Amino acid sequence: MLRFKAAIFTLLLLLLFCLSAAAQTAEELSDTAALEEPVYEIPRLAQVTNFEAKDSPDDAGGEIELTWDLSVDDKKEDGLVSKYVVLRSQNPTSDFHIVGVANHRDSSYIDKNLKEGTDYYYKIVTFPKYQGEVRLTREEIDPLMEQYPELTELDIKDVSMLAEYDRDIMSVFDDNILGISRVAGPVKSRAQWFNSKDLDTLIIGLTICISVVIFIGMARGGRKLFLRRIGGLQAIENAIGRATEMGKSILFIPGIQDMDDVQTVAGITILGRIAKTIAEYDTKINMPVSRSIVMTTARETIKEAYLSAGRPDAYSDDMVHYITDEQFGYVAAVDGIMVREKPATCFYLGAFFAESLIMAETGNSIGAIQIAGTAMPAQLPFFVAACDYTLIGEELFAASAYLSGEPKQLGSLKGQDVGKFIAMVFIIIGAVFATLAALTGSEDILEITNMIKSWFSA
Amino acid sequence: MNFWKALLAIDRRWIFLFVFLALAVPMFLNVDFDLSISREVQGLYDALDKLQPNSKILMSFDYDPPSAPELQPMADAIMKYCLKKKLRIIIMGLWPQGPIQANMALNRAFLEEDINRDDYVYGVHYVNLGYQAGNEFVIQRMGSAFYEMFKRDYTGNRYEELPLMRGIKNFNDIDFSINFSAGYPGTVEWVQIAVDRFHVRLGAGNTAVQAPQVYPYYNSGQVVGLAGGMRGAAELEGVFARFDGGTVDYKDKGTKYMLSQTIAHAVVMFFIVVGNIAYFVIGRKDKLKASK
Amino acid sequence: MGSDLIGVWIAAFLTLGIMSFLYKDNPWYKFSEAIFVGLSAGYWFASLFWQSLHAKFWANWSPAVQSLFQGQFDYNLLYTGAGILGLMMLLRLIPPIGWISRWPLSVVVGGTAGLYLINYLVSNAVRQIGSTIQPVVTFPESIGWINSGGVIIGNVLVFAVLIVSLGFILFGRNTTIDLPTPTKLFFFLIALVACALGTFYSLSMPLNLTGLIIFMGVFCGLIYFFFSKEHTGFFGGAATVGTWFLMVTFGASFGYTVMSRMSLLIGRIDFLLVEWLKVVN
Amino acid sequence: MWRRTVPIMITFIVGTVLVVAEFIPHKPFGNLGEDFSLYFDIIAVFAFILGGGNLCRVHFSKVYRKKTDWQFSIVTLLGFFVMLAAGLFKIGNPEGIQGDVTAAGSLFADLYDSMFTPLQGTMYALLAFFVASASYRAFRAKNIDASILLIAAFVILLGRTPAPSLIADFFAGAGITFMATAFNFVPTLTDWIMDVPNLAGQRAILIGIALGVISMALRLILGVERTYLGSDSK
Repeated sequence: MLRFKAAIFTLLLLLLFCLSAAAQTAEELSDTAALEEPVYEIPRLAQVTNFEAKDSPDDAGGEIELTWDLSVDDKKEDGLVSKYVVLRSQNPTSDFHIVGVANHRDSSYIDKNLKEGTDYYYKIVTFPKYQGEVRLTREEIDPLMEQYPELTELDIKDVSMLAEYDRDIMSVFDDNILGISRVAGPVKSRAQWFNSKDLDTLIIGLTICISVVIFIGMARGGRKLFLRRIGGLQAIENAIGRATEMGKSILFIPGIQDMDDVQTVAGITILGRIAKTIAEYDTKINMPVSRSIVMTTARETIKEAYLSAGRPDAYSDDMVHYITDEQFGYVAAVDGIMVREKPATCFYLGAFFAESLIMAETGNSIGAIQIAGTAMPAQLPFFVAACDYTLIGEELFAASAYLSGEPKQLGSLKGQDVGKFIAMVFIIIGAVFATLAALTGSEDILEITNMIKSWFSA
Repeated sequence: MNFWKALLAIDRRWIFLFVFLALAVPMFLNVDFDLSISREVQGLYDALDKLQPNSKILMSFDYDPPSAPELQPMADAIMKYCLKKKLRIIIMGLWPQGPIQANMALNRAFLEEDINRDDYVYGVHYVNLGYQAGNEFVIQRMGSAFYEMFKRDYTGNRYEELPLMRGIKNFNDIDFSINFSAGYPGTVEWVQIAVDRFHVRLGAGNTAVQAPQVYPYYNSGQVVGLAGGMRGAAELEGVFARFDGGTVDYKDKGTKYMLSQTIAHAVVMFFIVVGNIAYFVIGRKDKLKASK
Repeated sequence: MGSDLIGVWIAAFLTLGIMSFLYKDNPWYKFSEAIFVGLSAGYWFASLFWQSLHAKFWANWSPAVQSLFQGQFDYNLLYTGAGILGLMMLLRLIPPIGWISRWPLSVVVGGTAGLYLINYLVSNAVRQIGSTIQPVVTFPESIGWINSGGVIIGNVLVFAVLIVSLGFILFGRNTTIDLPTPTKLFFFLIALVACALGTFYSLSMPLNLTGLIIFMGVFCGLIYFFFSKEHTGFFGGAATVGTWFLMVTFGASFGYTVMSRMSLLIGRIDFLLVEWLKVVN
Repeated sequence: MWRRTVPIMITFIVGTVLVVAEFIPHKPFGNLGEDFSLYFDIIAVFAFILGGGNLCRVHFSKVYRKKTDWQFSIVTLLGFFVMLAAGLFKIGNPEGIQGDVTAAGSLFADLYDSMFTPLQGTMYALLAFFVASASYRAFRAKNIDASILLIAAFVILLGRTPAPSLIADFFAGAGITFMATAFNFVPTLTDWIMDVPNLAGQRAILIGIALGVISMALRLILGVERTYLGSDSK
């Protein structure tokens, strides 16, 4: 019985093998049949509609913007359209060349690097996806590409599809084989004198700037302006006093960026104020820097401070010395200075990166009073954790105005507050409309919200 | 009481020592723990798993040695997997040191018994195009033609001499791309240009600092998979080992480093807790004293 | 192979030299520091020389000058200005006319001021305000990270923050709101009941209130930065709430970076143990 | 006048032009920002001669006067000149003086790899130690602010490790479901803190910074702030 079953099983297995072998042969046969059919039929796809070409607005010239509505075939899910090919010419009837491609489902293209003032004409070709195999070898394609450099805009697959139709490749574009749009043009590119997209920004910026200027003017005119005290700034004088009592030096670090960072500039202006106090107290200041221009500027600043404190003789260029531009090399040296000279007070005012904590922790270990200030949001937590006082962001920029005590400088801080007030007002109004829109689902309110948002979307 | 006071005023060098030990000792241990695999790492694996052999994969190495502890284990694991799966690999870098890191990953992969260097021909199975300056503009230009940005590869071969590159014009010819990123330029730029404009399928490996910026792109589907920080690296090694283990040893530095990092983390937290206990104990005693 | 080995030993020597600073300052560290400063200064100058002066200045300027001799004007001739400003900077070496170096300096400062004004206006001020314009209450499906359980607990958190903030604004140390205490208490109780109702409501039909917290944080944070009003009364209370938000921000960012900082050291320890000592494989 | 008024006028003109240029796409204003940073880079190279000169002067005088640690100044000078020569003359560059300054195989690249990279990496890595000691000291519940700092930091620290799920498993195993739920919630809480209060704080800081920068820039452009220009006379 068992033997009988085994025999049937074996027979069945053999049958299966035969069947599968037969099937495979049939497949191979059909493959050869496909090879014999030489010409690939390029599907003719619907052309794009509403094709328009116009000068790109708000640009520096040399650009033309093309827009169109998608080809009907591109809206289908079958993915027949692979891309849109852009053709350009300087006359409306002939001489069109490929200048670029846009992806399928894209309905715009910006043509760049054009001559200003020249008339251009454009056509858009709805380009099909090649379903066949790439038959051209690289050796065949390369000379083609050399003959028609514009073909490099297309993929290998595309070129071989075109070659399937005709070895004279560019004729495809004349023979109406593909879905080609009407000619758009003539159109010229021009440069604009005002970027209208920035109008919102301009208005907001002007409002803030004007309020700053007005308050500077008011303060200059003798109007008394109230400003609250900032803890970190009052600590500065005490810190200098402490260094004087202890007979130790003061270390000033203006960050590790160059003068092309406004935080460094802010640090230097604060230096100007505190150097005067230092000169009056007759304390030593040590300022290692990591940028040459900062060195030059800091020297000028300190010299001026000593001069106005009536102690020009006490000034020396050696107070400021260059170390290295390299971030961590500079930190290595500053750490060395700290543990060897043991300054009583350390100032870190400027732009800082990862080195902030290395310096602040070393400074802490030598028991120095540390006052930091930076507008690098990522480094603020470390200064807050390791220093005695930290000027947070905006306070860094306000510090020199505060310390100067000059009315016009203080006036600018008032102007700043107006900016904050405007920001808060718009945040409230915007939030109210946005919330109403979200809760009621009203299209009108949503439109108002989006309008307010668009003012702030530069 | 003296104990708590001493604890508060502990010499910070003790903390340094503990941190060092917490990081160094686990390196001697041969651990093998199974992490839970997050959705985003699974997504990365799934995307790679779906690729057919000989698919073309573009890897951009956008980091330098300081970030290597986090990103190199990811690169190693992915490189091993891709080579084993016989994917065609195209390497490039937007950071100058990137291509060097890529070669390190390649060499590491070739150490595996199952990945024999002789089976892979440079220029056919893998290519290192090298570094190109220009940040996001490089990606932009690659959108029209890779050739424009990489006239020569890392070792000086001309683009058209590389058989693998002959069939590749731009992103349309790439089946998948991965970006290892430590900052700018990195994943954000790849998403904004390669994904949004040229419809590339993108997976990413990021440092822990970078990852939060990329999560929104993962949630919106612009990035199909994401490994973040050392944990991401460990998970990646884990997921490869689970589904594709056996002949290739995926569990490597990511898993090992992960243990170091977790223990060091625990040390930091331990000190914070102890510091606060000490502070409260002493604070209470001081208050008692003051009231007397 | 031999030179590689020397390279690894040098690298290990310098690595340990820097690390020895953690124990205390010592000659080994001083040596490593000295070599680091010297090398890096040289490195930066050489790179700047080739990559800025040669590649950006000379390569553009000298052809422009040549074409000028052939009677053509080249836009790149404007680089002459940069060269002159650079040379002016060097006049500092001649003390009597050293003050001329202030001119390039004013170009630098003026340019920096102009550029930063615009950049910060656009990317920090305008854009951040724009993205804060959000509904303070939404239906939860519009927010990605949060899912039903998270919404409820999130809302409880929101109400807790609201109650604590309000309590502080009314009763806090810095606040001197001129209301009799019973009135304050009355307000507070009403708010408490409202929040309790809100919490209860959010259990049955979740509303996402995270927008409210963001709004409050930005608003109070900005109040904290106001210079022209003393931090007393309502203002003081709001400013204090603002500092709390800043503290959460600082704490969170600090905690967030600890992990990646550890990985930096892992890299160095890995170098010492694996590449140099080869005690770990 | 030449020393004080002209520089203030230059600052005013350059600053104003750069602000206005932002709104004009037309040549030559469109790229003015880029042009400025190019100009700056070139000025910075010239200025380096001052900085490098200062570095040499400081260390030469240290050696000459045999001040403390003068031996290390020799090391600095040696490092500086060797690296400078290697870079400027492209010593050992496989492609000669035409090659890229950082080309592999040159002395410059070798010094960079074997000395510069480990020094830089190690200095950076010291952060791991300092981050630990700083958090030990700073994260103490001294007052409300410090407590908030502590709680936020601690939750994030906890949420970034596999610890919460392990602890939750432990509690679940022990049958204390309440604690298990609480710890399972930590990662969500981590995300919430990062996405909500953290974001709000960041925004307030960023808006504040922007206004600070705008006002500071105006003070500089209008010549209200002129400390950086140094002394009036003499």
